[in-house]
Amino acid sequence: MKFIDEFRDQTLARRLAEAIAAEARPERDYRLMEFCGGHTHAIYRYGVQHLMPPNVRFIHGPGCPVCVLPMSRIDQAILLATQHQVTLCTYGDLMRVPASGRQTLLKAKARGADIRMIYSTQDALRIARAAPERQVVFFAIGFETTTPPTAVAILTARREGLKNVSVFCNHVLTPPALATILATAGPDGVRLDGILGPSHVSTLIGSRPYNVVPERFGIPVVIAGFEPLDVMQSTLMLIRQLNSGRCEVENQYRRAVTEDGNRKAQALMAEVFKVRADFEWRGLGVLPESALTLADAYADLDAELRFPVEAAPTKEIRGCDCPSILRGVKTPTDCKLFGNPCTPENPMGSCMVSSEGACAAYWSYGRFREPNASLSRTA
Amino acid sequence: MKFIDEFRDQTLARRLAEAIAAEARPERDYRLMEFCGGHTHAIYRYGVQHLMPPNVRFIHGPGCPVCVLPMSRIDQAILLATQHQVTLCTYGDLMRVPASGRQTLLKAKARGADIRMIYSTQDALRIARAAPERQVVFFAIGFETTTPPTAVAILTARREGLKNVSVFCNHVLTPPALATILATAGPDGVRLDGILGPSHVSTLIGSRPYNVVPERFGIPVVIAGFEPLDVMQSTLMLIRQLNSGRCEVENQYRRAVTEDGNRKAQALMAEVFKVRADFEWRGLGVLPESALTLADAYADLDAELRFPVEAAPTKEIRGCDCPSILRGVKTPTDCKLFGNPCTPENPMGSCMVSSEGACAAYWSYGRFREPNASLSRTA
Amino acid sequence: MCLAIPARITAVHSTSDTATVALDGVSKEISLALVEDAKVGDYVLVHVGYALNTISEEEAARTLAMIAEMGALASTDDTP
Amino acid sequence: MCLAIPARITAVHSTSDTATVALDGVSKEISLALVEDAKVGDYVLVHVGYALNTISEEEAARTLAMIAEMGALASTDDTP
Amino acid sequence: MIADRRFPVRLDLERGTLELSHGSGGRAMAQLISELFQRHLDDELLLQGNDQALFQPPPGRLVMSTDGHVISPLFFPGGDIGSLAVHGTVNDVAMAGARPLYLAVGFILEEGFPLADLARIVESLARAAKAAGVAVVTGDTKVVERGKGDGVFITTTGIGVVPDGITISGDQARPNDRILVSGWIGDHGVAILSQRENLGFETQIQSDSAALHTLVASMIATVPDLHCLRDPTRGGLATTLNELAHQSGVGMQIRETDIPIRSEVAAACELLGLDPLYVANEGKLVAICPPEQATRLLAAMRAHPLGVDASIIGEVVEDPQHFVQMETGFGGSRILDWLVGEQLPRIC
Amino acid sequence: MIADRRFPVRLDLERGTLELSHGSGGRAMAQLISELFQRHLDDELLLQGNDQALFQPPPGRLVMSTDGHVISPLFFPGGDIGSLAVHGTVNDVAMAGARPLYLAVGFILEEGFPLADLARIVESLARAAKAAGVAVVTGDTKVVERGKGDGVFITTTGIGVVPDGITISGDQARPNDRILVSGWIGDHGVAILSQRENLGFETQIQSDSAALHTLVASMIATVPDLHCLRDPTRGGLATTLNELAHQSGVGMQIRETDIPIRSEVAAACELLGLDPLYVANEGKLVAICPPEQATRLLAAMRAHPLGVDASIIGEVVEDPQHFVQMETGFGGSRILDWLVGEQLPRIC
Ligand code: SF4
Ligand code: SF4
Ligand SMILES: [Mg+2]
Ligand SMILES: [Mg+2]
Ligand SMILES: [Mg+2]
Ligand SMILES: [Mg+2]
Ligand SMILES: [Mg+2]
Ligand SMILES: [Mg+2]
Ligand SMILES: [Mg+2]
Ligand SMILES: [Mg+2]
Ligand SMILES: [Mg+2]
Ligand SMILES: [Mg+2]
Repeated sequence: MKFIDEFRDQTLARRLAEAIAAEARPERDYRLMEFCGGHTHAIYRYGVQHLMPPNVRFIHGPGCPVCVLPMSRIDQAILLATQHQVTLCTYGDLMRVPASGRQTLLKAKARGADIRMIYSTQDALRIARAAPERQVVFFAIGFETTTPPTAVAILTARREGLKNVSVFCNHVLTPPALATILATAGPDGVRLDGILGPSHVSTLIGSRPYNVVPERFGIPVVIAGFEPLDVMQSTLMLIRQLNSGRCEVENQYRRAVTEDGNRKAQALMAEVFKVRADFEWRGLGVLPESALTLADAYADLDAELRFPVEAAPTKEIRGCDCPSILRGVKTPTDCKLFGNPCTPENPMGSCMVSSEGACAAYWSYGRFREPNASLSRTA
Repeated sequence: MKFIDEFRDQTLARRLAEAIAAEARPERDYRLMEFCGGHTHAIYRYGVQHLMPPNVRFIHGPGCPVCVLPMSRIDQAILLATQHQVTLCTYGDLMRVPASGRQTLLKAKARGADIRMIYSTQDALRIARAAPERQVVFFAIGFETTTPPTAVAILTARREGLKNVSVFCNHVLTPPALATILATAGPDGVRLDGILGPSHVSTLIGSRPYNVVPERFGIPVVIAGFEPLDVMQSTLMLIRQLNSGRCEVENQYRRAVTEDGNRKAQALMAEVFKVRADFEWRGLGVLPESALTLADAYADLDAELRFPVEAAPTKEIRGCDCPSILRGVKTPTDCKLFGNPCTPENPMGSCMVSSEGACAAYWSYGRFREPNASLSRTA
Repeated sequence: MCLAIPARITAVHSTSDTATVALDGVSKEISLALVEDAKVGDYVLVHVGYALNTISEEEAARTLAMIAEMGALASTDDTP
Repeated sequence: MCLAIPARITAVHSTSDTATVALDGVSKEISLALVEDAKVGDYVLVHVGYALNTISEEEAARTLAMIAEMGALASTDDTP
Repeated sequence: MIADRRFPVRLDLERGTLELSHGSGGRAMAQLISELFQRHLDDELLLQGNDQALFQPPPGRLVMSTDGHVISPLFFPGGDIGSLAVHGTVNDVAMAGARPLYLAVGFILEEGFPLADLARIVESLARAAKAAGVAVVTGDTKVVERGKGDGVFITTTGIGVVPDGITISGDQARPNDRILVSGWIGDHGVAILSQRENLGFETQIQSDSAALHTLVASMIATVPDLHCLRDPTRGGLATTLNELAHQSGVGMQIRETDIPIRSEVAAACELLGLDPLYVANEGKLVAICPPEQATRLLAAMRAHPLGVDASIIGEVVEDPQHFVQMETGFGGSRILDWLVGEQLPRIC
Repeated sequence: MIADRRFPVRLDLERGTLELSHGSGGRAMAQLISELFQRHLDDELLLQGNDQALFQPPPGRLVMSTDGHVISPLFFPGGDIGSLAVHGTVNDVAMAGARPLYLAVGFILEEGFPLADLARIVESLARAAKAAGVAVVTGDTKVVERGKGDGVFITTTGIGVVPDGITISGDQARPNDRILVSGWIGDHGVAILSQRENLGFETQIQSDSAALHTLVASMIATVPDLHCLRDPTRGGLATTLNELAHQSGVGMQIRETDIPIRSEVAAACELLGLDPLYVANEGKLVAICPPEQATRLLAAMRAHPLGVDASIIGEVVEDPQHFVQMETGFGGSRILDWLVGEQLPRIC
């Protein structure tokens, strides 16, 4: 697989590991946040962390749209499907996310709600065209990477005059989240020395929006690809910046990211969406101007307006450390629920649901390094 | 079972058989038409014909609403269910009746049409109440016995304001059919000496409507119950009338039939239905004033108006002798298709479908008396 | 198609104009919309979930007696 | 959630603004609505059925060369 | 019960429902098997956790039989699909004169089905198997999407061993043989129908669902020369007699008045326009034996709790047409044909 | 073929569809069995028409296994539900080292399903059984209402005989044993997924569905001391290894680079975000043997057409936690856990 296999090469990996070991200064540590769950997943799946010297530490960030979605939004989606009897379409990632009362979209489906897993917004349109008498709602979620496909679907629905399509919009913006984490760094927050930036997001928005990070917070950023060599090279690039006292946005993922990003996609997003005044991020709280909703000209396609539901305010699971983990303050094993009862089969928090969540990645790939690795406390 | 078991008594049957044998005059024969399929069924199922002397012969009449329904009406019902995507409810008797192109309601259901077998018009109403968004059509069929329950359903739908209920009406009237048969008796028709009258019809309309038969055609009638002793007693009553030269309507089924019938039910029918100008009877042709449709005040509940369909004119199966059998001119074994290919599994004509049809009754209960009883010609 | 069975009314539910009828240990709800004054203990003729008519016990007995009588005539000279 | 895979365009269907892409013997229809001037032979980054961007072969080669170079520095004094 | 470290959180057997993951082969399935199935099905071979069971059968000829069970409703008076799935196959094994030994059980379950109901069914299946002395040695579980199944389907396959000298088969009926039934006919089908809401009738009738192999054992102990045995399930007594007549190339002559039918069954059938001779049974058998053995066989049957109402209902006759004829209670005579169409959908 | 006088009109195998009556036990069912099933399934025992099959098994220990098959789509590149239903059970029998002998087949069919498709499936099943040398000796057919099934479900149950001296079971893995797979991993699951329209991808990959008992026979002929065999079906290789580790109370250490995975399979999995180690196989096996036998076993496997791509993928290790660990191609190390949730719904 071109552009994939080359970036998983074992020999290059060993050499990069040696370079990192050689260049990382023993007298200090390097606390590097991988913002993105894709990086977290790659780090655990390929065992990247075991190739690092002990003073180079990866801190998991909030870069998983599933993990940061508040429970109340899933509640709302379930109510939408059951009370309004619509066909609710969504990506597979959301199907097992816990809602209130141990509900999930999957369980709602098993009990009879018409919930479909789709692979593309085009599928939702196909479903809507095939059953004009049914209302089809697309439960949209994702960062800037996943937002433009939703925009295309909305524009297509408008152009074709599909009256039975609407969107339950949960698209969020990465820069505000990053800014919040950095702003709360400090005594009760997390100390970060560098950021591995979300490169698929930058494919769309470019690298420029991250300039604010070195400028305002004095922390270097490397826009990093998702293959393991990408992660390792980016790590070394951050170490070199730190060692040399530089502080800037560098782009490791030059093969797909430019400073400007994809202007066509940006224009489509600007046409269809507007920024919400504020939006709740799980773990980070309510962040201003951190999410999108449909622009006024497309408000008739907004499922929240078309099918109003009232979801009771939800409480997060007691004892779940997701909020702290998403801000990089804690690691999965700090959580008392990790492994018992919280496992991917019975996730208590969203970090255990998405395979990109820090808890799930650690559980699935990394827990054998723990002293009592099964972590079951029932025996 | 009170009022049932007593009328199936073997000892009384033997004695009645002896009385009939004693009283039937050897010099003549007695050609008695049981108008009703219920009688045909009883005669074969209990073996009544084998208790008769050879000169007392039962001629099967057209008294089976399934048997006399033209194929085009089934075609229409299938189109109704498939083209208009309605829920079509009907009695089980109709499910296997052949339509054009080897179709049946059962096959249409197997291919996905929403066709439900019900046991009462109340079931159709229940289905309609439970799914107000679906149109529910009751495929109504039957003689005067079965018509009043349809009337009650129509009145209930009107009273409850059920907007999703309508009726595809195929109710027919027995006296016109009987008159047609008797009017065509003669050289190319059938000679009849007496009539076993349909007693469950008379439960509703009384015995009086049959007075026309002795008066106009000079043929005696006995309104006969459906248990085998009822049939035998009625036979003896006819023989006695014929022997004594009387010619009148007698009522053997006095336990449930009066001269006047059920006036309440008659009033409901009069309220809801009106007589059609004419209607096709399978085997008998188009008979004037022989069927009912919804009265003008209830025309909005008429499925033929609400869901117009155009069924192509149908041809009856070539070689099927149903028309002659229904008029008493032929018996099942006269038909070249009887037994091969026509069997209850593969009925070619409607007389093989209903268990009250002459062909089906003979096939299912009586064919072992035939010289080559399996009647299969494939071996 | 005109299958109708005699069954005994065991309960009348006047609000819904229905009744429970029994036939040898089997009970069933039917509509009384077509009959008047049906009461517990009456036998009615049940067809597609409706009572068509009540059944007269006296007439039934009379019919059976007549059958017996008609048969008796023949069987007097019959020694089975 | 942001899983995106590089695949090669093997056919462009301009009327529907879609393309067929191939990845080692697997082919798939995707939308080109988000990219401009993508043509057969180009590699695009595929995400939820859409091409997000084209991939620069030169930049990829450059990155790999740089990785090799960065590693080479360390491994000069390394005899495995 | 020792907690399995693989499953820190127990299945919610009260309010939980089946999900596709319970059939996906992964940890959720392992947990379903461990916490629900193996709680009731505890045969040593099954607990080994292999995909197959290994055993040394006793010497002798074996019989094998399989039946899918797709009944609706799943719970009915006198049983449920769990016990039925045991009886349905145990009886087919027993109808060769065999002693049932091993059972394999395959579940096809519908997404969304309540775990509590599944547990009741599995418990009932286990109880019925224990009562019948058969070991559930291997099994399989699939979960299909909602709308692609009907709650629970169970396919059971049984193996039994046939005593030496016994040869019972549907082709052994000979003219003049006697035909017996082991008891009341039609109970199961009417009990199931009484649960169908749209039929709207009620009775006290219970399904006769039962394992017949001990009855068979005492029958062959008394009359080793038994010719045919068959359980008149789908299609009822009438169809079973036709099958045997066809298979043996004979005719049959039976007497309606000798067929045991409860008055409630007869009444329910009158109301619905059905014939009890076509209604399914799940705990009855038809036996055909040489004429001189018939009274001994009848006595042996009546001495067994499942055969107290047994009756000799007719004879095998020569008939190139293989008709089953019946002398009616009314004194006439008629054919008893194969079931036409489907009288009772989905009852076993 | 002599026309059966019971059925004057032949089934319409071109345009006909299943009706409930075909499962009702009556004449319509007898005709379906006679004209469709028995046309292809012509084992003498089955043709006898009894509800069970009677046979004298060869001496030795027997194994029994059952599997329900609920695959969608029913026809796929490299097979269909008919052949799959044979392979799925033959393989479970073979995984005890047994020679498969007898098969029982239970169909649960949906009203409205085309008879022509059913005939293709039955024909394929019969062909696969003949090729595998197993006799279909008994069967059962049920028809459920439209919307209560999914076309065709097939539950097969197999019996086989185990050669003396062979004891293969999932609990026999011992530290230092070697772990082998018989060939390319993930083909079946990817072939099935490629047929799902909503996934919208295409490949040339065929299902590997195959009967593995002859491969097993040559393996045990070479290495009678084989410890474990299992076919990595639902849950894939990863889950099967975890099952065996759990059952034997050991850990495992495998090498990603030694696992044979086709580039198309890897590519399809990348596109869908799946891991090929969790994707189902239907013609592959995992074997565990003592370390000194591993190369002989590998050679024996590679000498068989179904094992030419066999590979030694790792070792059994001591581990109280029963982890399956994998050295990644990248040089790192990670757990290979049980399948979580359902990766591939309804594929076997
Ligand atoms: S282990 Fe579970 S409960 Fe703990 S932080 Fe992670 S997701 Fe939340
Ligand atoms: S046997 Fe069949 S074809 Fe002949 S008259 Fe009767 S129904 Fe018609
Ligand atoms: Mg069986
Ligand atoms: Mg059975
Ligand atoms: Mg049987
Ligand atoms: Mg299995
Ligand atoms: Mg269902
Ligand atoms: Mg198995
Ligand atoms: Mg298998
Ligand atoms: Mg297996
Ligand atoms: Mg069977
Ligand atoms: Mg379906």
